[in-house]
This record gives sequence, C-alpha cells and structure tokens, in this order.
Amino acid sequence: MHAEKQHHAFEPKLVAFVCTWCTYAGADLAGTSRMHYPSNVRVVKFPCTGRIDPVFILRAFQKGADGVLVSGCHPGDCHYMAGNFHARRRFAAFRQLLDFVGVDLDRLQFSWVSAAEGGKWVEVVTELTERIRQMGPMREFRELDAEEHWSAQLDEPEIRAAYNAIP
Amino acid sequence: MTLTLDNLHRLIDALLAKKVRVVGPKRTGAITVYAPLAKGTELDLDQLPRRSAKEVFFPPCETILSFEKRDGKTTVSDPDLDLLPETVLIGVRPCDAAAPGILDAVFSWDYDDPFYLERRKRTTIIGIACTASDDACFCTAVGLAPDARQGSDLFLVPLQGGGFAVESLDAKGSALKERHAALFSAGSNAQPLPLAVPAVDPLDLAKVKAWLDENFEHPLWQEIADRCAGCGACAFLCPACHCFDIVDEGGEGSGCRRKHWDACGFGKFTMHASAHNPRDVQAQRYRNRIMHKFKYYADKFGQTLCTGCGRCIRWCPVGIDIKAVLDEINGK
Amino acid sequence: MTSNHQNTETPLIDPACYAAATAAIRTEAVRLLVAGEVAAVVGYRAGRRTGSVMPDVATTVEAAGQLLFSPACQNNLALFLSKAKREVLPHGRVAIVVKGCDLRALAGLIGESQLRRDEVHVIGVACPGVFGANADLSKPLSAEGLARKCRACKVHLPEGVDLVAGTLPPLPDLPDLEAEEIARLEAMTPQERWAFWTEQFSRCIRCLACRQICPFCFCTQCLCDRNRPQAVDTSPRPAGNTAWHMVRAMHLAGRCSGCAECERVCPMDIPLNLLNRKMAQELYELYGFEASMQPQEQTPLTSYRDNDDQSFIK
Amino acid sequence: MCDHNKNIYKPYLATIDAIVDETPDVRTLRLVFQDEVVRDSFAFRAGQFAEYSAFGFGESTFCIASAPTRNGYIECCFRSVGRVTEALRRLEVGETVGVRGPYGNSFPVEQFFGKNLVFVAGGIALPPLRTLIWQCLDWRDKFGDITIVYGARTESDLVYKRELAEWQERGDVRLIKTVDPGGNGPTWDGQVGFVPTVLEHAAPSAANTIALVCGPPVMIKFTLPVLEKLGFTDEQIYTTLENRMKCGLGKCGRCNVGNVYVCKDGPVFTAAQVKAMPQEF
Repeated sequence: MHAEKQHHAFEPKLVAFVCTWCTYAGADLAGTSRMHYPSNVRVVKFPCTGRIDPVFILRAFQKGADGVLVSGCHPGDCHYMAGNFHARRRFAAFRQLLDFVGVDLDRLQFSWVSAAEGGKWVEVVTELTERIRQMGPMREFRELDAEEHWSAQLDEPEIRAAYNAIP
Repeated sequence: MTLTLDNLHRLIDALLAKKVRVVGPKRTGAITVYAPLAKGTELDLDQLPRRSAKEVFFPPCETILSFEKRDGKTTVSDPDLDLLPETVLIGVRPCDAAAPGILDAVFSWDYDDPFYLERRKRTTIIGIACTASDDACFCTAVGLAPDARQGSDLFLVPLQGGGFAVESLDAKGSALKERHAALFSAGSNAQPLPLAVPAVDPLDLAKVKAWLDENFEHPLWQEIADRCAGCGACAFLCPACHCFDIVDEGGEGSGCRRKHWDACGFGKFTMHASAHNPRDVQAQRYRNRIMHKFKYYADKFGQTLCTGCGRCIRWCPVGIDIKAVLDEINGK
Repeated sequence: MTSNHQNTETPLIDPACYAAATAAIRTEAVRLLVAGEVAAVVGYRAGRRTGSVMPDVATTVEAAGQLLFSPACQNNLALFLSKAKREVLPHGRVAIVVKGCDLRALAGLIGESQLRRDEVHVIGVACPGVFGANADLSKPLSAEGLARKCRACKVHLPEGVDLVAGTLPPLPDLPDLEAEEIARLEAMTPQERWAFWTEQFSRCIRCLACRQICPFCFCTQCLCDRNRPQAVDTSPRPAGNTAWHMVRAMHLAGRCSGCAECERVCPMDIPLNLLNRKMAQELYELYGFEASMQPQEQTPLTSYRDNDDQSFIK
Repeated sequence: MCDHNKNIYKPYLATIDAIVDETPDVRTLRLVFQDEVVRDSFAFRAGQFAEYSAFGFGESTFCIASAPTRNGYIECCFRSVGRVTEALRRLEVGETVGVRGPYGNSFPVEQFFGKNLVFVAGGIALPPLRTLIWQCLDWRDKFGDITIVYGARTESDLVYKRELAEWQERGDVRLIKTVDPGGNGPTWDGQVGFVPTVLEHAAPSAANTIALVCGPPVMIKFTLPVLEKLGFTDEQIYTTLENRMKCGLGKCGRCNVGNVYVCKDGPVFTAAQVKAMPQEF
C-alpha cells in the first residue's frame, strides 16, 4: 500500500464477513480517513451478521483462507433489532464445534465494529493479520481438499517405474 | 496346491515388495473394510467387509478430468490411466468376487468406461470360500454359493486345521501363483472347513422377473416405501449398484470433474432442473431399485444385479429386507 | 468396551420387561383402532430375521396385535411425524410408540410447530435400553450390545404421554462411554482432534442415512442438496465429508433430541452422536438449554438474551 | 476390449461463435470446435443429443439443434433454469464450452423420403425438431408436403422467430404458428389457441404422412388423440423424450423409463414405443 510496506515471507489470506450497516461502514470510514491497515483482508458484506451462515466460514477455509473475521454492529445497534444477538449465540456454538473438531480458534475472530469505529477496524484487522502471519498458512483444510479416497489414487510415477523395473 | 496362513501373509508382503497394491479386508475401529494392506498380517478374514469390493474398480469418487482457465484459454486434461495401480484383491468372498463380472456388461456396452475397465484389467482377484454367514446372507437364492468361483482368478478354500487349498482359475491366477511358487506346497489331505450355506428359502429368479414384467404398478411398492427413509445406504454398500453422478468441483478458474456414487433412492436423483421429477415419490424410487436389479439388468444384459451378500438387509436403517421382498414376489 | 461386564447366561435386563411393554402396546393399539380414536398406530413389528424389527404403520387390528417392543426397537419413530415421512400416514389422528429419547424428538417437533400435541396419541415405553449399532440382534441384550446413548439415559420413563407401556426394571449401572470418549477428545490437542475427526469423516460415503433418519432433518430442500451456490461439495471426499458433518452438527445444535439414530444407522460407523452430544453439552453450559420430553417454545439458537456471553468477541 | 486411453467422459472444446437470445430466458449458442480435425469429422444425425459443459459448473443435456446438413458448427438451445444452464448463459462469444457427443438414436430420416411431414412443437421443444426441419428443407425434393404447427404460451416465448419468418416466406412449407389465448400482442399475425386445437383445425391428411411431435407433456397428452382422430397410427408418430442424464452413455442409471434408457434407446421414439413404456416420465 505504501512505500514503507514491509515484505514478509508469508502473506496470509483473510476473509472478513461483515454487516453492511456497521462494520462495512466502519471499514469505509477507515478508508476515507486514509488510515492504513494490511491489504490481506477480502471483505464480503452481508445485510446483517444474522445472515452469516457458519457454512460460509467453512467454505472460506476450504477455499484457502488462512483466517476469517466476522464483524457486525454492537449489541443493541442491529438494524434489524436482533440479528447480531442471534449471530452471537450461533457463533458461540460454532466456535465450540470448530474447537471440538480440531480447528485452531485463533484463526477465527469475531468483533463488533460500528460505523464510527474506523480505528477499531484497523486495529482488529491489523491484529488478526499479524496473528495469522505468526501462525503460518492454514494447512488443514487445504490438505483435506487434496486428499482422495485410496481407491481413487493413482500410483506415483516413481512407484510405477519401480513396478515396471521389477521382472 | 495348498497355502498356509503364514504363507498367505508372506505372499502379501512379497507382492507389496514388488510395488503391487494389495487390497483386502482390514479391521479399522469396530468394522472391517476393504483397504490397502501395509503388511500381510493386517488381513482380516473373519468378517465380511462393511463395504463391498466394488470400490476397487468403481471408487466412491474419482477425478475424470481437470480443467484450467488461464488468459482466456481453457485447457482440459485427463488422468493418466497408466498410473492406475496394479492390484491384487485378496480375501474376497464369492458374493463380492462375482460382482465385477456382472458390472463388466454395463461398463462396456457400446461405450467402454476406461476407468472401470482398466482397473479390472490390472486387478487380480483372490477369492475365498465362505465359512461364516448370517441370516442376512442369501447368495444361494440368487444362483451363487459360498464356494462359487465366479470372478476369482485364484480361489482359496479354508482347510480344517488351518491353511487353504488353492485353485487357479485362469491365466491371471496361474501367473500369480507361479511367480510366488515357493510359498505354495503340494496338496494335503486336510478336509475343507464346512461351507457357510445360508439357510434361506430358494428363489426362482425367472418367476420374480416374470412378476416384475407385469407389475410396474402394484401396491407392494408403496407398502415398502412407507418404511423407506430414502437414504443411499443399500445402494452404496451393494456390490452391484453402480449408478453415479458427475459433478464439477473446485472453482471457475480451475477444478476437477468428478464421478461419484449416487443412488436411485435419493429424491433428487432423477429431478430435472425444471423441478419435474419422473420418480417423484419413494415408492417409484424403491420400485426402480428392485426393477433395475431383477428386471431391467436382466432385460439388457441377461444378468441379475444382486449377489445375495445381504449388506442392504443388515444396514438398512429401517429394516427393509430385500430377501423378504423377493420372497413375497416369488410367492405371488 | 467393557465386554466382560455381563456374561450371556444372565441377561443384562430381564426380557420380561420387554414382553410386558409389548403386551401393553398391543392392548392399547387394538383399543385405539377399534374405538376409532386413531387412523394408525406407528410402532414396531418383527422382521424376517431372528430378533430383527422394523417400523410399522398399523392400520388394522391384526397389524396392531403384532406390534412389539424389544431391545431391537432402535428406530426413532418420531421420524414418521416429521415432514419427511408424514405423507405415508393415513389422514386423521395417529398413535405413536416412543421411547424417552424419541419422545424428546416428538416434543422438539411440536416445539418447532411441525405438529400439534393433540394430533397424536403418544404411547410411551418404559425403556430399559436398546441395542446399539453393530450389535447382534439375535442374541440377548448384553452390556456390550447396549447402545452407548442408553448408558447415559435420563429418560427411561417417558413423561407427559397418554400411556406408559411396561414398567422399568432395576437398571444396570454402566460407565458412560460416550462421556468418557468426549473427555478423551477434549483432552487432546487440536491437531490430534483434527486427525481423529478427519480419519472418521474420510470413511463417509455420503449415503445420507444420518440425514434421512433424523426427525429434525425435515427441510424440503437441504442446504447440502442445493447447488446455486454449492455450499457443500456432494462428492464423498474428505473435504466435502468434513463440511457436511459440521454443517449437520450445527443445524442440529439446540434441536437434537439425543436419539443417536444418526450414529446407529451410519454404515461406516462414524461416531456422529459425539458431535451432537458435545454441542448439547456446550449449549447447556452456555444457555442452560436441554432437550426435554416437554415441548419448549424456543431453542437456544432461535432465542437470545441481551447479556449472553460475548467474551470471544472483540 | 477397448481403446483404454479414450476417456469417454472428456468433452471436445468448442468456442462460442454466436449467441442468439430467442426469448428472455432461452438462448442459442453456436459452437465451433477448437480442434480442426474434430471440426471436420464431427458428424451427427437429426435427433441426437450432446452433453454441454460449463467448466466449473457441470454438464447439461440438450439436443443438437442445428441441421446435420450444415457443417462447421453446431447449435444448442436452452432455457436457463439450473446451475449449468445459468453458467452457460453467463458465457460470452469467444469463450469455451465442452461438448460430448453425439449420443442417442435419431430420426430415421431415410424412411421419411417420399412422405409428407407434419411437425408439431410447443414452446422450448422446437429445437429437437428444428434440426430435422432444416435437414428436410435442405433436401426439400425428397419429401412431400411439409407442415409445421408451432405454438408457445406467448409471442415472446416463440423460439427461432427469424426462422419462423423465413419458413413463412417459403412457398414449400406450410407454417401454422399459434400462441395460447391471451399470449398474443397487437401485431400478432398467427393463430390464437392451443396447439392440439390448432392442429385439429389444420387437419393434415394422415395418408403417407409422418407426424413429429415434441413439446411439454401436457401438449403431447392432448396432441396424440388429435392425431389419432386425423387417422395417424402410432407408428406414424415420432417424438423425443428428455430425462435427467449425467453420462449420456447408458451407465449412470438415471434416465431410464422402465427398461428403456433414454440416452441409448432414445431420445427418438415412436408413439407406439412410448405407449409401451411404463408411466415414468
């Protein structure tokens, strides 16, 4: 983004699922206020955090995200009255499930960022980016995607060559 | 010729040393499944594997091509079938060993499915006579037997006091035996273990088919479907069910086209994009399952799509018993 | 597994208990049909094989006289009152045979407005326990064959039903294997848990028996059957399998009745109820919610409090 | 046994050469094979179908709608209703699609030589007949009278509007186009009424005539009795069936109607054959 941008060995890919009314506006404010934050984050906006299905988070990890941020309006500020209250419970439960299945919860961050909190957006994104950078790439889901059932596997060419070499 | 159990294990180890993939029944957790063996002693001949051996030839899911779009150009590449592993499938009971021979017809009529046929070509099947059955087994009712040789290249008959009598049934079997001749010894006087002949009522498959020819519409279908939950357990465990779906996975930029198991019991199996569904209710779908096995496949290829392994009976979540259904049809 | 706990000569539970429940079910079913109080009784009847049973929709006195209750009565018949199977029932009021765990599913369906309590005549069974997956149904019920869910069962005796069939015998005190397994997994590192679950899920063949047998999977269009967009890959590969089982656990969180049918019917022996039970535990700890034999107006994920925990949110 | 290196599931690549929007949701793609050898050698018969890929979304089954007598390209025509057809619709001229085929049987056009032909089509079901119509028009002198009865719900639902105009201009074809009552605009120059009714009024003679019928099930249901009344036997009537398919090769097991595989034994059937099938389509 800027001349003083540091080069890192690993640039994590982050996906942020945000609500359009608060966090998206907050991120927008950060931008129009010319605040700087890592460009690692791809923002996907929704009408409300209540619309953000846990399957989106799974999909993001499967498609190669190293970290996911979910962010919306502070409790009491939801434009649809209670969307974020429902989301709060849903994600509290989803975190437990992810943890039980063995996904490192440090890769998933939730936050409340209002339309006025451009600074907080910068802080949240920066902190998550740095944390994921330290953690390294999310290997688990990517390895899973490459995995085939044994019956569908082909020989490695070397194994094949070895087989052919045996009389 | 005979083979001791130890030497059977040694045979597996020798094949593995030659970079051959050896697939056989293997205990994983509480169940036994066909899986590649890492050493001879992993072979578990005590249980009928939960899934049939069809997956060796017809995997639950396989990549049939991959595509990539770059700079406005799309390229498609297909898997190198020369890299399909040479395989010895070992410890296969007659109900599983007979199935590939039945499926050859559908995978090679008119259009040859290279994925299936090339695996068939590269696989040697070592069958084993069945000495343990349960009351879901009904191989004898569909024309097979606990010592049926159909489909096996080499056949083992367990002997009293351990070890197996070995019989080679074709060139593939003889070649395997000759390559490892040192492990086999001359015939012994030991008697074979008693065969596990299922105690089931016989079926007249011609009579069953004749009834199916006439009774596309019959209250029986609804009666069974009242119970059917519409899952695919029966089809996926079946050695002879072979329906599949083709899907694109990955992204728009690059990804794979995959062929994977599908089941006629699923509601969406035949549903058109327009939402019209020729087999809209479970009774139509269950009827298709029975019809396909005992009529359509016979009409097309002169064979029955059932080997009597009993898996669909043992693992039906709602206790639907295909043998009981066939008995009922047979008795009509 | 504690296989030596019980030898086969003295059965784990007195078979007379099941016989008494059977007699009571038959009497009630016949009475209901004769009196015209119901159009059908959903219960269990014997299958062809020794000890096997299957669900039955009895509409005649003859059929009602053949209903039974035995340790092989594993099915949760509440499935027949969910949208998925309800079309097979005749019109009118129906009676249904339920164990305590099935009753919780029935209550859940009522809570989710899938049916009204006055549409069903509920025959509860005093259930000492049923077989688990992989059990040999032709043998007497042993500690080894007992379903894992039954070891931790708190609803042997159904409440709020129209009739309780049978009485409870003294029950064996057996260790709660499922809780032990959950504790074992919780004590692992995340990497170890990931390895455990991905190995389990890799066996999945996507037969969808878990979905089809679940009374709560009554969506007319399952998220996983939709392809615009394709939320979960349909092919039976580790990636799609993992997503599928996580999505399912999430969709059942706060709704699951704990009948463990998904685990029993899984032909690949994947311990699915561990996921459901773990979620139930967490939701109890977080929001004090438990599946109940009484219909509840709200589930924990369809309700909220202003002061719910948000310590995990920045 | 077979050529093992031939992946029967691998499509040819084709470039979208032209796009025509037939109706607001029905589109024609003209496709040119990228491989020159395929372009020259790809041959098909009227009535056959193909599997068309939108890579990343999957394959969909449609008939080949262009005439076998027109070389160098093929055309398909589809309504966007599902994942694949919507993806195909998003593609632009110059982009790549996959084509597998041709599959299935075809109209026995040689048996129609010297006979009169009556084409009866409804809505989106004109494409499977259009391939044959053009073939017959290209070989016009081999056939007797050609009558086309084509209807759709509304004027805008008619496909191949420019070709309808062309057929209307020609002196050697009798085109009767119709729209359902209420579907006609102020400038509509065709008939108003349902296809079976219009067909009955047109009353083509059954003598030495073949009827080719394609349309939605409800149209077929009411058209067959009309043809019967006009004196057509079931052997004189041809139709095409469609079912959900995945492989198109007689293997995947979903397109069967009873023991008939639409992908192999069809998609072209006589009314006699259709009547012998169980009611499962």
